[in-house]
Amino acid sequence: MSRVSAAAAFCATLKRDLLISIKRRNEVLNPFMFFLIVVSLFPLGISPEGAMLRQIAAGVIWIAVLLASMLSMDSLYRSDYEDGSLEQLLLSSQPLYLLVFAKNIAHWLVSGLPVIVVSPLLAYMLSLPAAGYPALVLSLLLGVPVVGMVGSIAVALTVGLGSRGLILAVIAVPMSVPVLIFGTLAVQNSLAGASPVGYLALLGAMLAAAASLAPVATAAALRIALHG
Amino acid sequence: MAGRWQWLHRLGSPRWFYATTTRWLPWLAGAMALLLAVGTVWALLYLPPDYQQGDTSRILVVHVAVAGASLSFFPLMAVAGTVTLVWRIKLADMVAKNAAPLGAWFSFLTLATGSIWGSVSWGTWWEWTDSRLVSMLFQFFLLLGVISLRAALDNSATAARACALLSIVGCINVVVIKYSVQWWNTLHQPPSPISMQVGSPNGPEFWVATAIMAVAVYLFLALSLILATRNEILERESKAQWVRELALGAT
Amino acid sequence: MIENPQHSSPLFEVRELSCEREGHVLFRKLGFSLDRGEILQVRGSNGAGKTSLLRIVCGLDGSHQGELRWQGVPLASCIDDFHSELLYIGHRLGVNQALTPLENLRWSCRLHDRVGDGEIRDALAELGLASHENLPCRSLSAGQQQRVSLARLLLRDAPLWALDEPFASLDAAGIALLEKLLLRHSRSGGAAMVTTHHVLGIPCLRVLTLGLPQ
Amino acid sequence: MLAELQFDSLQEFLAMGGYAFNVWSVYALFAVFVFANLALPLRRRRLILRRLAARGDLAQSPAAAEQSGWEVSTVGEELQEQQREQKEQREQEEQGTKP
Repeated sequence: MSRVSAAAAFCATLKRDLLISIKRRNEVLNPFMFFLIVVSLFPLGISPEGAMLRQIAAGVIWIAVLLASMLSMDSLYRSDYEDGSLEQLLLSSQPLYLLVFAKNIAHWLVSGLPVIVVSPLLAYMLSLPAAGYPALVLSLLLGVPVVGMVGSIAVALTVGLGSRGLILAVIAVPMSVPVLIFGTLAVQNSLAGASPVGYLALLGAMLAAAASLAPVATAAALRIALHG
Repeated sequence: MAGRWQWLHRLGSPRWFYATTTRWLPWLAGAMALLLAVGTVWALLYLPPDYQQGDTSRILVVHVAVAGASLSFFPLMAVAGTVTLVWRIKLADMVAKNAAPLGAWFSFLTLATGSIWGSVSWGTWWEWTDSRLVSMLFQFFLLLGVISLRAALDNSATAARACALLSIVGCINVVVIKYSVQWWNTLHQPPSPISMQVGSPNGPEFWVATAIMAVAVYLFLALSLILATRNEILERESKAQWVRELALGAT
Repeated sequence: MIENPQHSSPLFEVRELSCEREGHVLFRKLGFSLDRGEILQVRGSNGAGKTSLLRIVCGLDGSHQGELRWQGVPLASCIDDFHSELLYIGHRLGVNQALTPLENLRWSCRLHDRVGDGEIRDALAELGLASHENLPCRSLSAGQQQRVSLARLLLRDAPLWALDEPFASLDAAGIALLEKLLLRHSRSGGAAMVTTHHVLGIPCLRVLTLGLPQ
Repeated sequence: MLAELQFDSLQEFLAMGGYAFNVWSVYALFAVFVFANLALPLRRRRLILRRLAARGDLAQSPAAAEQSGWEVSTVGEELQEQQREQKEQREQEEQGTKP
């Protein structure tokens, strides 16, 4: 029985997930629009003039990214669970954490990247000084995948539950607190003229840890959830 | 090989746990009551008031003891979770299932006593720049997450192993949160008139009273957890013969 | 259960398997073995544990006591080899509604073997779905979606099939076609476990009935 | 190192150096916390034992030794019996639809 190489299965899963996201564009756009709406609420809710907004801009964008990723992550495994593809994934002779990693990358490309690309525009709307843009984009680039991968553990644990009770958010949001802290610190630090490299390095370390450990935990969580 | 595992599985059998705890419960309860009484009387009556905080230092005795005990819940649940996942010993899951609500209560009490003490020493009931209190808040949220996952999953076998995994991941997370909040705290130190970091009261008496209270609280933690686990055993093993005899004998 | 006379151990063997769901015992000390060329039909009333047995056999469900052996080797130590030679189709067919049959099969086969689009088109044609290749599966009927999942039987040469209610939404032609596939599979030395109430007109058939009073 | 009593009178003790509310609320919370987390499990234990005793006459669950709940039969008679069953079912359906 010639078994297909793990890389081939990885690419096949990645391609398949991207294809599904393209065919189900609205499922992907909704969280993105939610992100835009949430960010534009703050100037109305708090105060329009720049001096105030400038201080909270980084935090607002980061918190909106966290909430939007909760919504978009919800669909990560749900449709595969309901139509049985998740069982096929478990029964493939390929290492499960690798296929889970492929799904995480596909999810990040589709829902994480657009947020990062549009964040400077939103930062401008929140009158964040231009000096903060590079730090913001870099911190999002490093932090959003961490939120996605750690969150996918919680998604895998609650895959059988459907979305009732929003239990995913209760479990996943506290876990992304460190990323939020260092993400906002990086931007504020660069605004104050100091170099944000220290915090970006910390975020990079978190990304490395999450990329290596989270898929293994997610694979274990999927096996547990499907043993129901 | 069978001998070693035999010992482990005998250790994990609910009946063995029930029998052993029946023997040790009276001693545990007695020791706890004694130490609790000594600690309370010492803290309330015999502790000299601190020159800076006055009599509110008596609050710290309880706060520090309860805070120390509540920090041990996630490691306890992570170890019980590992045992559940690797060796599938039901007893470990029973302990972990009852540890989560107790841990939430401990965290809540730590937050309550901390903010009551803070209302005097810091002048505010909640202080974001105290990293211990903020990380305790997020430990409280993570514990509530484990409890709500346990309640949401109806199949008890899946719930046991899912909560085990979440406890392990949560335990790592509590540690990371603690240090990131501490790091964040050192940067956001507002230049306030009185120094935020009010030192803990000096003098050996304070630390001896707190040590006694801490041991008393740990004994209480063990006692409460054992009582809850014994109830869990009675419910899960209700069809077993020895439980039936126990029930008939007891009433 | 008399020990197997041939010196080589059976393709798949179950010994002393007990399964309990929330305190309710589905079966106890279940034992059977499946040799090459044999088809085992699993029958039983609803809730008798047919699906649970199939999921346990496939290694999807770990909450059971007992021993499972694949070619004489305990399942736990050869799970990846076992999965590469197993084909499981459950109640949920593993067919994504947004993708077309071609895209679905391209992925689900690609996890195991190198399969070209040509072979997939031939398999779909043999199952009467030639004209539906590029329609999203949500526009197909349940029977047609069942046939999409059954196309995997043609595309992968897995020795052991585990099919959960495969006849459920098939029409008469579909049932005949599936019986033909099962026959061809057992003749070519493959084995299969099928949970169904449909009477299988296949020689060398064994029937395992679950849910009998305990 | 006999520590001496810190308060001269009961009023002074109750006043707790002006922080009566804070100190006493903490110790009250602590007392309720300890009492609740010991009394509740004990009460629950009594309820469980009473419930189990009431169900004391539950039938014995079958001994785990013998196999139960399943049987394997080879093709032979099994096939004919199934086909007979299916024929009967079809006849019943026809009678059912005729009147």
